[in-house]
Amino acid sequence: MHVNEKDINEQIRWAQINADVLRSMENPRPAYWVAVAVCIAMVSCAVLAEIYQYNEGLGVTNLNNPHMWNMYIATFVFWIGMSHSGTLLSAILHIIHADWRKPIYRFAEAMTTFSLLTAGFFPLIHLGRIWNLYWVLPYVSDRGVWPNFRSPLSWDAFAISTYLSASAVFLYIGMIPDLAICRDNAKGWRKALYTTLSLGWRGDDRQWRNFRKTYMLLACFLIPLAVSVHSIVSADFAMSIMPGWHVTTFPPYFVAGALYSGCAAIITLFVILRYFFRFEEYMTTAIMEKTCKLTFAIAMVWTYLNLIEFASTWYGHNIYDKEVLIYKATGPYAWIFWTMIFCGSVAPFALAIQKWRRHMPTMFVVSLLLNLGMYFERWMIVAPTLAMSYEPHQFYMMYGSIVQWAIVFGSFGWFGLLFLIFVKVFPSVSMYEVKEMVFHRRRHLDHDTAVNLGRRARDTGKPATESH
Amino acid sequence: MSFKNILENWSAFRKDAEAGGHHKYDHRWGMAINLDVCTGCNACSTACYAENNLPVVGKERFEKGQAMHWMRIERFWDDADKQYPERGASYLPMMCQQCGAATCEPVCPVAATYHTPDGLNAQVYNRCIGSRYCSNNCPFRVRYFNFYSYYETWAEPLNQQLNPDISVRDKGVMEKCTFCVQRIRTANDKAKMENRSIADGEVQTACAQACPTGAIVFGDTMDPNSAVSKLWAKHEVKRGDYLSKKPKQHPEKRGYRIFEELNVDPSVMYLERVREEI
Amino acid sequence: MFYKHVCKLVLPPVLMFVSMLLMSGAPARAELAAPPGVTPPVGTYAGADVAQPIEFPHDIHVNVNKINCMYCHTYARRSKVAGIPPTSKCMGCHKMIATDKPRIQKLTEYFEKRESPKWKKVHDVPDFVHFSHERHVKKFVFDADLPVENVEQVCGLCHGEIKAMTVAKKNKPLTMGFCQRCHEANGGPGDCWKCHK
Amino acid sequence: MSGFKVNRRDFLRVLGWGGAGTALAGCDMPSTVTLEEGKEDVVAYFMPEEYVIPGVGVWYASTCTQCAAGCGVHGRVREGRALKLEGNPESAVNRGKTCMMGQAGVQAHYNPDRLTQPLLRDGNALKPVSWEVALKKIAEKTADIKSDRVAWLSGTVSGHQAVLINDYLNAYGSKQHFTHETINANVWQAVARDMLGDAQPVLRIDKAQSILSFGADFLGTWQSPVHFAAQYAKFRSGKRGILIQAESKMSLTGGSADAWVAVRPGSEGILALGIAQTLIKRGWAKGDVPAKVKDMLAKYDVGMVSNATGVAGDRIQRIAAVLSQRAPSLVLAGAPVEGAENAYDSVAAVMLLNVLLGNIGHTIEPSVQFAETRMQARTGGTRGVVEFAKLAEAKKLDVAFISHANPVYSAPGFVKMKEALGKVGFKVVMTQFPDETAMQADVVLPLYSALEDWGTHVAAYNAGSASISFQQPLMEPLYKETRGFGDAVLALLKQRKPKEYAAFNDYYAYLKASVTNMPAAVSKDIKNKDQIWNALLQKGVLETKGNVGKFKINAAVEAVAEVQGDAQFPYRLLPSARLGLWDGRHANSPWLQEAPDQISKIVWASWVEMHPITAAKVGVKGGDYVRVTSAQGSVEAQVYVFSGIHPEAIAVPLGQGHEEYGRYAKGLGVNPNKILSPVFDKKTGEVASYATRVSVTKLDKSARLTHLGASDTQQGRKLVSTIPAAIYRRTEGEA
Repeated sequence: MHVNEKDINEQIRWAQINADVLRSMENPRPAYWVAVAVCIAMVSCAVLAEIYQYNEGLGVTNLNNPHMWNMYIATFVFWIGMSHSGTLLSAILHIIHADWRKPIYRFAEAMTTFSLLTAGFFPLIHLGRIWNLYWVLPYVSDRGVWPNFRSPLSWDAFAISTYLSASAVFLYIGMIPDLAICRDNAKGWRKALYTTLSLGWRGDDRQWRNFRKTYMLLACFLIPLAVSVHSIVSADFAMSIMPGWHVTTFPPYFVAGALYSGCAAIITLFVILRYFFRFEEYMTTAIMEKTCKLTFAIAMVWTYLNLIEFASTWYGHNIYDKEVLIYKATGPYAWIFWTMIFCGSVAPFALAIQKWRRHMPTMFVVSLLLNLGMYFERWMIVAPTLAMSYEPHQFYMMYGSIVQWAIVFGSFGWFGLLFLIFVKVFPSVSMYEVKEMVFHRRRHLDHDTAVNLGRRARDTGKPATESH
Repeated sequence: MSFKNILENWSAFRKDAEAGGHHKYDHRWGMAINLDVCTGCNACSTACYAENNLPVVGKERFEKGQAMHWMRIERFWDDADKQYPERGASYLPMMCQQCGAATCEPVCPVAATYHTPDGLNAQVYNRCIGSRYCSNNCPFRVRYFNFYSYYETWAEPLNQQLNPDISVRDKGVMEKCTFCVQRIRTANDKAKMENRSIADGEVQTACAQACPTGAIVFGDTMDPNSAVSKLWAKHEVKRGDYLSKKPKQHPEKRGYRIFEELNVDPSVMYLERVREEI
Repeated sequence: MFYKHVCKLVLPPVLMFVSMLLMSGAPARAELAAPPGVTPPVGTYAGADVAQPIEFPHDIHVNVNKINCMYCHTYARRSKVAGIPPTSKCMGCHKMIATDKPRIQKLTEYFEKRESPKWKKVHDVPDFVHFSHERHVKKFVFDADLPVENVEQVCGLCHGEIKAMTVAKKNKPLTMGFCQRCHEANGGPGDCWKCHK
Repeated sequence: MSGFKVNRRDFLRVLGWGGAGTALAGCDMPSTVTLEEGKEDVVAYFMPEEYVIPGVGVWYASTCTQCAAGCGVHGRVREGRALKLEGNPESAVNRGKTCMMGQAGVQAHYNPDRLTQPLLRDGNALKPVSWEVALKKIAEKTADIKSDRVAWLSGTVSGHQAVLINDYLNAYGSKQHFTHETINANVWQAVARDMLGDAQPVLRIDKAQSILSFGADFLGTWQSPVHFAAQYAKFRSGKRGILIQAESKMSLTGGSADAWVAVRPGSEGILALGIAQTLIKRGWAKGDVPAKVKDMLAKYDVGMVSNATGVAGDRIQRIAAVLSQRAPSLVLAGAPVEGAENAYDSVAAVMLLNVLLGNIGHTIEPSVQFAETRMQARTGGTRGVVEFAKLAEAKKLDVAFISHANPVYSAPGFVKMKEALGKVGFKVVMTQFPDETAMQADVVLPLYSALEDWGTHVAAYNAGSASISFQQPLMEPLYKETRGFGDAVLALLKQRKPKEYAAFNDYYAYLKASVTNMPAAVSKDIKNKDQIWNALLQKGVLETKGNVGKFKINAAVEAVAEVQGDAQFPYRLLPSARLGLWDGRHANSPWLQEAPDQISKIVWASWVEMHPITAAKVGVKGGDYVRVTSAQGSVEAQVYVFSGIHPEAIAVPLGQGHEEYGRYAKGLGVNPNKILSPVFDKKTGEVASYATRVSVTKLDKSARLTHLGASDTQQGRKLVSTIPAAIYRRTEGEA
């Protein structure tokens, strides 16, 4: 079966777009409140666990002498990775003018910001003395002491905070025209909120010109930032001398893994939003197919980099590296390793099958599998090296305690909670960009229809010739 | 106290870092441990507990791998495949090796671990924020983390035994063998008060002092006349870069440093165990 | 408990910022003359009044009787701690001198019970700071050939003008920055492990 | 450190915490929060000695009492608190070194579970009372007691403490002083006395070129381990002697052996005789033995011995060859041999080897006779406690004093010490801790710790010199209502003989008078009483005049009976001793509990050590629980599978299984003494504690063994590298 369908219905009226998106922000249904309640419950678990851990000490997490890091750091890397999808969709694809990204980039970008907000917790939670956290920052101190600029952890502090602020600004800037639409259609507290946030957007030419420039500039700024952030996160491992960590290919491997897990998460949220908000018009099967293809490509890159890592370990003849690799594949953690290989390298072939990738429930399950694989990947990077490095006297294996689980579990609740709030407060589909996309697609239509449609659109108070 | 400070120190620091750390050492404390006479009796380890305010973690936490023995005696069996271990056990007293190019130092985000001018790998407890990266990057796994507030576990009056010369560590702080820095500092202060330099044998670590067989020799490896320097020289073990170092003239000499191939330049030389074939 | 933790998390940076502001603008107070060649540490502190078991008059002992600091705080040149004089040392003089004063009678009471008064510590640093009096006295007094009569100038670097007080009050911040600046200015060791271990 | 004054209490007083910035609070406090003034107390010394400076440690010489070896120690005292013990370089026993138990001496002192007040039995409970009440009660109960109805049971005591006990019993006309040590060398001493005419011959490990040790854990638990360890270091340097350890369970010393020979448990004596026979047959024997002995040896040919001991024939011959070639050699016998049912004959066989190899006079030297025999160490074994229990059981005792020992815990189970004590009219226990024995007492007198007390000690194994080791307080007593052992006994003596002891206000006065009046103490360096006392206070040891004895060799050795098997109880139980917990007396020290056993690396627990073959037979793996059953009872513990033990033996270490004894000891592990069978060595009457036969059954329970170290092998790393001795000789050795 060959399907050659359009990414979006070009006949859609612009008023319809506004109406559909604004509808999604209104009247939360009971299911929404249930979801919020679940998320809050999950966060509460984490908060309780953290209070307990704070009072008792980190020992309650089962961390021990070789295993100084465990799930917290794995989860941290996981969430950082998750954040890359938004940048990929909104910035990279924006620059290369892949306009099919337009209906789905907004929530992906929100995902970026929220997963960074989630990731940021983990270095804090895992610190022994969280109250001294600010020592990582280079502030002018009475004591004349500075952080250690050689440490990848202090790079992390810079990288993550920069990335978080940049992506938050990017998300916000990109939302301003839509916030103006919301402002024009809102009442009560929302009106006040959107009025403030839309910064007096009127949609005149000067505003649009400046907006374009700013947006493009931020996009250009964000791309190297995203790449560097995950490279720096990989430096947490690669800069060490531990076998299995000290790997040259870690930066691209981490970036690929990050894009991978991010894309998988986009598929998951794609399906959820499409179903709950009835966004079938915008989040079309065609776009899903494109997303799937992209994900598949990234999956193959990741698989390739994985193989490179194994191969270079193998022909590198570093006995310690080799031992760790064999330990990963055959030791007590082997089930995790093979699950990771299955989920990361085998499961994505489902994306290559057209029939499957057009089937939303299947894609939902597959995307969850992919992310499970990617979580395991992070964990497999952290734990086995610690379990088996140089000193055999300290070859312990360890699994995290319930405290670690609770906090990791809660992080998903936290992310979910932020996302749930977002979708009801902000438009999760970019209205103006969808209109743009539709406008571009109409070019090949006959002139009359286009003008006709355009005129109607103008009725909604939005100029049809906005930026061309 | 200013940006001037950071700029000035930064360039000096950067140069030092590129050239492999300090080059103006006052002393370089080191050890030689003769594994042939080490009987694995644990006297050193207990002496370390007594000297350095080490907490006793109890059975459950020991089982979890959270024990705090700065000096641990590792015990290996070399002929595990035979019916009986006919050549006895291999004992290895393992503590912080005070590496000259310590891998723990560059990774600490707040520089709580650094190299002192007397060649020690310092751990400043009150600067530590507990990121535990140093321990992850230690090939010897000799850094111990305060997973709990152990000072609460010294039941009165056991706490009266605590050595006032060093801090009692609270939860969230990394710690490790310091080569009994409080003794070094006290001896150093004493020498300075008398306007002289510290003499060989004037300062001993708790483990070296206790060791019933005298297997542990401690001293300044920069002083060519110290007992430890003589041992290092006798066994042709030199400090510094592993790769550029000339191979031993007599490769059969017993001295070696553990994980020397990682180029971490440990300050502890071990002498090989000897066994007679019967 | 919650309050304590909030204090731990929030207070340090705030306090630090505030103290930096304060310190940068603090006017230099009339101080004891520093010993020659020594750059005195910068900083002042308004210490609280401390109620001691006996209201010991430093002013009388120093100003009137011209007793050297190290006569009573005799351990300063031999130990990390300057030490409080033993009760027997007080009684060495006060068996005869001023026996009619209520403070001395209180002291005599202690002596007869063979007890030492429980003095309250005024100049305290955190337990992870290992300050050594003997090294400072050696550097600033003996190595600098400072006449021992002028030792109060050296003590005053960190303790201020104790001779102007009855019971001692903390009047220097004794923070790490305070120490650190003086170490930098006067060539003290910059090695963390000199003081923290 | 000169010019001590008599009254030390004033300056030993503990200062307030603030005295010198004691680090107690940890470093959690955010450093920017300025410390509040006036929160901590600073207390000055009341009247300090000139050399006592706050903030500076002062070292006092004293003696370690953690075991009977009598090592001299220096204790570091700051602000009136004893902080650390180090070896006293003046002491001939340990020459400045300490073992782990010595290091933990401070924890015996600061132990949170010490007794703080005398206890008096009131029905089932022990009620705290004052010393006056307790002593009055003792006076009442002992008022008109017959000489044979009073007894004293103690651990090893020496010096003036032994003199006082002796004097006290003399006051009744009683001779019933029983001594009890689970870890002892009594059979060795008995054999040495009979064969050499010297019960404590001086062993020169440092002079030996080869050592064959039959289970003698001289680096760990045998006689004077720290002393031997220093000698061992010399033995391993220079020409580098060869250590062969023949035993059925690897001891700490076995871990350092060049060759560890697994011997069928109980057949060590036969192996010794087999080697002796080889020596004679090959003409390697240097010493002479009576013809009768030679005839007896004839049947111990290599084949027979190999069969009986499980040691390969060529190995036996090789050992004989090494011992004769690398002279002088030294052959020792330790606990497993001394605890066999053929103990005396086996140890005699070992001594015969020394005679044959010509070691007597070379590596075994006559001891220096200590002039003050009353001060000599009263060491004990297990016979004393059995005899004591028999008397008690037969209701022949009205009053019993127990000190320096915890017989309810450490006596073999078949003795039924608890029940026996129940039949003694009145029991006085002097101890530091609420141990099992104290719980059975009628009066418990709480003692000073070793760091608070005065005393003199004479080492049981005197290390080639006749010296007195001195014990002096390092600090003010922690608890007001405790007293020194000497003070307590002196108080008792004053009840019996008020006139004779009226001159001595306290034990300190008694000690000073007694020591300074000792004629033997005056030597060429020491001319008068003041010098004696000052030497003791300053150096901690005092060399006395003593004569070197002479050996009278009597090599009449008898055949060693073969140990019999038992189908119902297929294994021999080895209640192995551990350097650290010792016989259980140090189980209340958290440091020693947390210090791993040197061989198994297990902490905080008891275990059942068995060979993989045995484990396969029983069907267990490491960590599984098993029940070890003897005819006397059973214990349950986790299995530690280890190939350094003979498959016919299983080992359960001593030290754990306390029912009382404070928070760190109570309820941990099991006590193998409780299932020992009533087997005795016929010639010495000692309990054959290594002769119990047991069966092992698997229990349906398993857990991880809490131990140190994840890997038993080095996994290809160069951690402990081993080279052949040939290379060592080429590069470092002296010819």
